[in-house]
Amino acid sequence: MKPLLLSAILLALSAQAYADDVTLAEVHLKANNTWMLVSIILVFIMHLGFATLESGLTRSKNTVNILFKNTGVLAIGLLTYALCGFNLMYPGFIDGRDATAVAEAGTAGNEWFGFAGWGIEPPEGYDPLTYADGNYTYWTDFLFQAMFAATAATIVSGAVAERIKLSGFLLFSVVFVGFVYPWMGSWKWGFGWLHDRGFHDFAGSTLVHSVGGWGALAGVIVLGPRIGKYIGGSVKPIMGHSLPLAAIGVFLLWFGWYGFNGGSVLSADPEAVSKVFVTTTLSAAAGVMTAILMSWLVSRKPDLTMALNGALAGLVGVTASADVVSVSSAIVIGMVSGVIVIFGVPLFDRLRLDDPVGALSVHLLCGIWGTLAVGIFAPDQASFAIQLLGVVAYGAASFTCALGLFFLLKITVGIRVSEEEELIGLDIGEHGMEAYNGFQIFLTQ
Amino acid sequence: MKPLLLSAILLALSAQAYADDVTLAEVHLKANNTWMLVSIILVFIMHLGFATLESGLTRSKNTVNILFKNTGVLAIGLLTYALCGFNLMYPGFIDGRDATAVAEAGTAGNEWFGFAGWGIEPPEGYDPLTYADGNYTYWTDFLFQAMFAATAATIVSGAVAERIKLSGFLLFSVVFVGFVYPWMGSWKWGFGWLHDRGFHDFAGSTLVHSVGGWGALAGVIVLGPRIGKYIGGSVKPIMGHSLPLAAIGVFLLWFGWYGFNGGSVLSADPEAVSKVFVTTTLSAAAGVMTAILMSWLVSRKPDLTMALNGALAGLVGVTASADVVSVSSAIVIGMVSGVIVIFGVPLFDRLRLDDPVGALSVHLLCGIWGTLAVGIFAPDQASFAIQLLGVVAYGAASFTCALGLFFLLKITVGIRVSEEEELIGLDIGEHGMEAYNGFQIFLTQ
Amino acid sequence: MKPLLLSAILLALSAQAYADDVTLAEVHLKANNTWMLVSIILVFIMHLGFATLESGLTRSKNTVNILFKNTGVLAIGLLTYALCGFNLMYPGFIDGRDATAVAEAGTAGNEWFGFAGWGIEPPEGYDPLTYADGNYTYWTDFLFQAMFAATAATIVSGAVAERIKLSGFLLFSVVFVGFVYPWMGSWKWGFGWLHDRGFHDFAGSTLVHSVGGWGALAGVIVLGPRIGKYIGGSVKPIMGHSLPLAAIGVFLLWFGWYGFNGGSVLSADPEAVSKVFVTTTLSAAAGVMTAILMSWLVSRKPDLTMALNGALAGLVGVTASADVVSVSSAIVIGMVSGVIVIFGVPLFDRLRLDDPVGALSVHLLCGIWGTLAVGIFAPDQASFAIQLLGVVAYGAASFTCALGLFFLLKITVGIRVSEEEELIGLDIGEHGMEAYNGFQIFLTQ
Amino acid sequence: MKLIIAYIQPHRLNAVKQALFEKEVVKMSVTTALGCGQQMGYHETYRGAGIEVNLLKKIRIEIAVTEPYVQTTIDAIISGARTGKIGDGKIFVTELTDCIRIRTGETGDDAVG
Amino acid sequence: MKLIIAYIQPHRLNAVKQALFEKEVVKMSVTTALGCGQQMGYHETYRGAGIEVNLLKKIRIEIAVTEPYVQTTIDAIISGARTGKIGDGKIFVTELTDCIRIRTGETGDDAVG
Amino acid sequence: MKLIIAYIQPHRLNAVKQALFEKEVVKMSVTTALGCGQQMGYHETYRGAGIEVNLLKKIRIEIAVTEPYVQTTIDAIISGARTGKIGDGKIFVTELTDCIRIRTGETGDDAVG
Ligand SMILES: Nc1ncnc2c1ncn2[C@@H]1O[C@H](COP(=O)(O)OP(=O)(O)O)[C@@H](O)[C@H]1O
Ligand SMILES: Nc1ncnc2c1ncn2[C@@H]1O[C@H](COP(=O)(O)OP(=O)(O)O)[C@@H](O)[C@H]1O
Ligand SMILES: Nc1ncnc2c1ncn2[C@@H]1O[C@H](COP(=O)(O)OP(=O)(O)O)[C@@H](O)[C@H]1O
Repeated sequence: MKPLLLSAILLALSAQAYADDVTLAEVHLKANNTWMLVSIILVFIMHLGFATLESGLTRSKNTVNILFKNTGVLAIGLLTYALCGFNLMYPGFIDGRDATAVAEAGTAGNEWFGFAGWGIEPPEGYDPLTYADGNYTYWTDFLFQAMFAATAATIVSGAVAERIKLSGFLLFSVVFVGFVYPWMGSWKWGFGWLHDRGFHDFAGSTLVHSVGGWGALAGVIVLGPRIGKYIGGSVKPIMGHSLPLAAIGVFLLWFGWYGFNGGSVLSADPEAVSKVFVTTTLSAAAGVMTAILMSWLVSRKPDLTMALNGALAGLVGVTASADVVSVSSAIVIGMVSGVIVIFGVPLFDRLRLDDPVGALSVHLLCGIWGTLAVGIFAPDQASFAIQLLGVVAYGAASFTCALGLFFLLKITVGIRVSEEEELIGLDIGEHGMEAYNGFQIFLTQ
Repeated sequence: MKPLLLSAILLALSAQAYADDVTLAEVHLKANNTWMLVSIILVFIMHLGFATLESGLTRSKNTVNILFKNTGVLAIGLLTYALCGFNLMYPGFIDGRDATAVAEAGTAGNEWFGFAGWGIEPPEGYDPLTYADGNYTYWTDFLFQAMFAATAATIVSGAVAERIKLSGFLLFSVVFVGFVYPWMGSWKWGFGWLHDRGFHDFAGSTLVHSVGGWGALAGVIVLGPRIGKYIGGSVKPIMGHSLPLAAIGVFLLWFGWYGFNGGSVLSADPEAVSKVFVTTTLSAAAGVMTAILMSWLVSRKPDLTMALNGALAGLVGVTASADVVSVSSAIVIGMVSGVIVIFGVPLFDRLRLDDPVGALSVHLLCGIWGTLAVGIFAPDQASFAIQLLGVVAYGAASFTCALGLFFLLKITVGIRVSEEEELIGLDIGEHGMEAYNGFQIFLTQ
Repeated sequence: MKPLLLSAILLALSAQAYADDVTLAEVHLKANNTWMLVSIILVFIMHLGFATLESGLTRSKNTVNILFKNTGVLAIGLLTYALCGFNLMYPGFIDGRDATAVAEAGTAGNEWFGFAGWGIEPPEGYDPLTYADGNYTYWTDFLFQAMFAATAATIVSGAVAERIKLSGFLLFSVVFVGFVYPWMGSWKWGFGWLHDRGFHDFAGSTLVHSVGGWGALAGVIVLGPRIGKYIGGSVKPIMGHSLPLAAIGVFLLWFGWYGFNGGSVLSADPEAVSKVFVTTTLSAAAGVMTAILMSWLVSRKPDLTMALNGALAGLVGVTASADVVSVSSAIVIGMVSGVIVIFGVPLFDRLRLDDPVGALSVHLLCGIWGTLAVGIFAPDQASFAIQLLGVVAYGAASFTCALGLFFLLKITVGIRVSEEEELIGLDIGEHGMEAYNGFQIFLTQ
Repeated sequence: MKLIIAYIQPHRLNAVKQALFEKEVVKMSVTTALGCGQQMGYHETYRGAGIEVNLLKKIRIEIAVTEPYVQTTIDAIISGARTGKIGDGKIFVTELTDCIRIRTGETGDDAVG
Repeated sequence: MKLIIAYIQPHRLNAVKQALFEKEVVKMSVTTALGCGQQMGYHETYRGAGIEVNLLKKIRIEIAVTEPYVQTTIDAIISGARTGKIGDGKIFVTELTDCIRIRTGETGDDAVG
Repeated sequence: MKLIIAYIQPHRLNAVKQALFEKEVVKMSVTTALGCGQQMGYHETYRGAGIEVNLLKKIRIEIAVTEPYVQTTIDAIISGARTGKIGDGKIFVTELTDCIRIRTGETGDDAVG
């Protein structure tokens, strides 16, 4: 045993050389946290993706307004989340599914609401190394979640575009992002009652996308369609003013989604994150393919905006299950999502629900589909029943809150611009500014 | 020796605290894999770079078509690579240059073709920690290579733009990305015969860029020039419709190239990756400078599109050697690349080879130059002769396959749109959609 | 104690399994260096941000010129920094604040100027593991700093846009980025005299942004305003031609800022970097909010360009202190920055200083504010007095150098284009090329 | 023959086209224009500085018609464009000496339709 | 003097310019226009909904000429623009009462050229 | 009534508007145009190939005026547009048979103003 002992000692010596300046645990935290930081940046740029996609799919006379809304919502989302959102979403519920924890807490854990106080501040005796088992720091934790928060309101922004009053929308966003989204988020990600019941939503098909989608639906209903969209029995397409902008938006969203889904692993676990990358990517690709093929069949000519929406559909669809489904399941989920978006858009039009960017089909419908898909393709993770419960619960809550909010705003500050303003465009109406100065543009729509 | 023993024990104790939850090997894999994941994301966004560059350098009446092609090709590339590409490119050839491996295999290793089966699935007894000596997981491996695959077809897309039939191009892409590219890739990166002979192509000056460039050349020859490009003896420039889009494209490509080259180190090796960053960056910068100076001299006024192409030229040029050349060599390689692109573009025009975006000069010529440059600036790595062999082999194979494919498509589905459609634009012709609704645009070209 | 000893040995064994292929120190370097590489990429893309922001806020007839300048400056900056900049900025001054070092050097360390030689090459006996205490490699070090360098000149580019001669500007950039910026940088980051005196500028509110801002001021003064900007007593706004481009620019800049500030931690230290992320983000958000509210109050309609500038203002403002201030202080810094930009823009107009993109308000004013803010919100880090000294020193030096340079160029190559060229636009004048071919655009301004 | 030039509010174009089609006036040419008239402009602010914009976006329609169609055409345009609000626009009628159809070389009234 | 207005297919502009130059008609003004005529439009689909587009992209040329040049100009335009396909366009001829060259103040025929 | 059509250099538009307003001519319609005339074009190069551009950016102003205003309007345009350099542009005067204000249906001189 001498050699062994010796080697042990030699190793000890060599290791010691670094033992004093860095430990394995520290390096581990660094490796994990760096990935989470990258994820934060990726989710951030999704907001540019939304801004460009939404402005690209709407008319040039409303572009300034859309860019403004997206910039404002981002700022509002980040600040309100720091003020109260984070502590509403993570009020410190006990993980009700952790037997021992429950035992200690002496509760079955069915939390519905909680608030850990205003502002952000690391917990008592905060140690980065242990805060999240060495996966990320408190600050990373906050910021990653904060970047998510603004997304929900941005989804609404696209659907209500080209007719909503700026002030009304911004007030809506404050409440929706500052309170509604985090409160409902706590049910699952905050270890609330849906978490206890085993509801599975990996990165937010429901918690983020459907919630935003329901809000969008409420807005669309309260606002009514844009002037000239539905004339008599027929649907008059109102074309987006810049498909390059729209394409930039979708690619940036896809780009950011690697942080949205990849970061939701909440560590740099190589196998887990890379697997999520593959399922996410192939689902998006499958969404594109079916959207292309369907639109080719349905309208004889392949529609770029549908191909782009197909990518988003696939991404939203796989978001709930990216961590638990097989590659082939991910592809199927994406294919179905692509089909949903192709039929969803005209469906909403038939219902006279005017959604300029297709947010309802992409975020609401595919968000629901993706959540249920967990119950179908990974029943061991969560039953279809519980997934359905989650969908319904979030739908009811989000839709009701948003509807109430929009009505309240309607009878107070007002939420729709005047007909005259809508015709001349919100850019001049709300901002006294044009997006493309000097360009000669037909404003006949 | 007591103190030593003691320290050994103390260290053991402290280390043990983490020994149970994470090992050095795991952290090592995390650190490596995280970088590879970032590289995947960076290569992904290059597809947006191609989409914007190509649409910016072409006319507004074909913008929807180009964006559509780039979206479609990406989806096709990813799915076909999952279906068969990956296993065609990495069929499990034995590393013929590894003496022992060869001995065991009892073969000199001169593999030409292999296929490891349909679909993707980790190998038997797969362990992420050992799959690639703790550098990346199976999923990371697949996805990084998959992102590369689509690139080859995208290079073609730019050169054949504004006149190729959508259906024909998409069919071409399926075969080119799904079979041709991975099959030829196996010769080198799959440990095939060119690898055995010591051919050096770090990140794909030849395997990706020249291969794509040869495909583009074949397409350009079969299609013929755009209407109005060559009238009588003279060249009529057909101007791109949006140089901001083109600039966005080039910057995004440069941005993504850090993943393209940096990721090709296939680990986060600090010294290797950072050195690759420096050679890549300075070669690109040098390409810009010479392109600027040359175009200033040649046409009295500095040409933005040439400056932008110069950056790409430098990037393509250094891609084969970024890991083995010195900083100064990298700068020289970039400078030469910049000159090549300046003279390449008019050269192809003189040959009546109509390439709207300059893909032939950037990807084909600079790809060849970059590959040969290895033999010049790093002869210890690979002889000029073997590099030349590689260039010729890939050129012959890629050009022949592409030419055959295009001819086949020409006599079947057809590959060129009607003159009428070309005049009104492929956006309306192929997609019944315009890229810039409402904008008043001269379509005199 | 036997079990302990045993465990020590067992651990030794297990650890040894990896001891031969990777050490903790190596993994540590990887984790750190990977983050620094990501930061490099992020700072790189800021140059696209500048390019799009500047072209978006100016007229379409000068777009090609602006994109060209930004591309050229980047290439020039990178190459000159490799040639001499890096060794001018880090001439190897002794850390005068490190007692022992001073003792050894026997100097109080008040270095003003130094040069470590031409070109880049790792130091004698270079070992990546020890080069920067295992935080990054020599190559990472160089490239991260090189990406910063070009920024300073790019800031100037925006302020002098739409009237400066291309040749004159490029020559200015060579000197400013190649010598002025790195020389002044050495005072602080190169361990020069300001470092010795305890001046604090985390990521360059002063070293990068103010320095660029002062250069811009000098340029604006020497050039004079654009034709038609100031007529009689009144200010005639000259509107930007594409606010979507401008928005893309600001979001990309914000995106890149995570590398600009996050990377300035010079390691992947989880707590430090994530804290910097939070302060940076919330300051930007606060800047947006105050800019929105102020412009709403001041001009009755909320101004998108101001909201966007507000984000940049907040980012510049917090750059000097992101590592040392509390979350609430960061928010306050951002709010003040937002107000500064709102009043700064019209202020400079009243002074007849024509700055098309607002670089003076954003980079100069907020850069100064941010530097002083360190003395206010983190007096323990640096006294207000020393911060003021830094601001004054850099202001005096940068402004004088830039002013001298511009005058020299004015009397030699000339720096302003002819009135005729300014009217028809620099795109045709300097480049014989248009940015938006075919688009019908009013050139009445 | 007359050449009728009408300036209308952009968003009335569809209504005007509709009205014209009903009267079997199916040929016309349309361009964008900036118009300055009784209709007051609006106030724009850009980066702190304000500016009065009095050139408003309008649509210019040009229609060549044979004498019998002149009044019908004018009435159709009015019925489609009138909102009663300032800014509705104007119709200008000028003499058309001749009209040639490029494809066939036909001239005069035959070429108009 | 006459003011000749021609609507042609966008891609014929260069040919028309060529033809005019050969006849020494070197002065003209060009704008884009949307035209509705015999030429049928095309069908666009956007996000599932279809729409008939009957306003097609055209080029509008305006040329002021002195009497002796009228026919030459018309012929030149026709020779450059005719493809024989529907959509070739129209030429409208109107009286030009006067013409002034801003730079010199010249009027009438002298100003036209 | 006359319909006055003027082609001017883009950057002179504000000056021309100013001059017209002073003469109480406050109604006009403006479009962009490409003009080919005595003014030589410029040389563009794109990716190594050169091209002569002889269609220059111009502004087209259309003003309907009553007889008494014709000369005033022409003078105002000239005073605002003249720089003495080639390319200043042209003014074309054509007969205006009738003018109708869509909003009120007024016709003739009353409708012009
Ligand atoms: N005398 C004119 N000459 C040229 N265009 C005119 C003239 N008068 C009116 N217009 C055009 O008609 C548009 C509407 O005219 P305006 O006076 O604003 O409306 P209304 O005639 O209903 O009061 C103007 O914007 C302008 O484009
Ligand atoms: N009566 C008209 N008034 C105004 N523009 C017309 C008229 N007739 C034709 N045009 C213009 O000429 C273009 C070509 O006319 P069209 O009837 O389509 O071709 P063709 O005359 O060869 O059948 C139309 O798109 C329109 O712009
Ligand atoms: N005969 C014409 N027909 C139509 N437009 C004309 C004619 N002559 C001049 N123009 C317009 O006037 C503009 C200025 O004319 P040009 O000859 O260049 O200037 P100048 O008359 O001062 O020499 C031209 O660009 C063109 O748009």
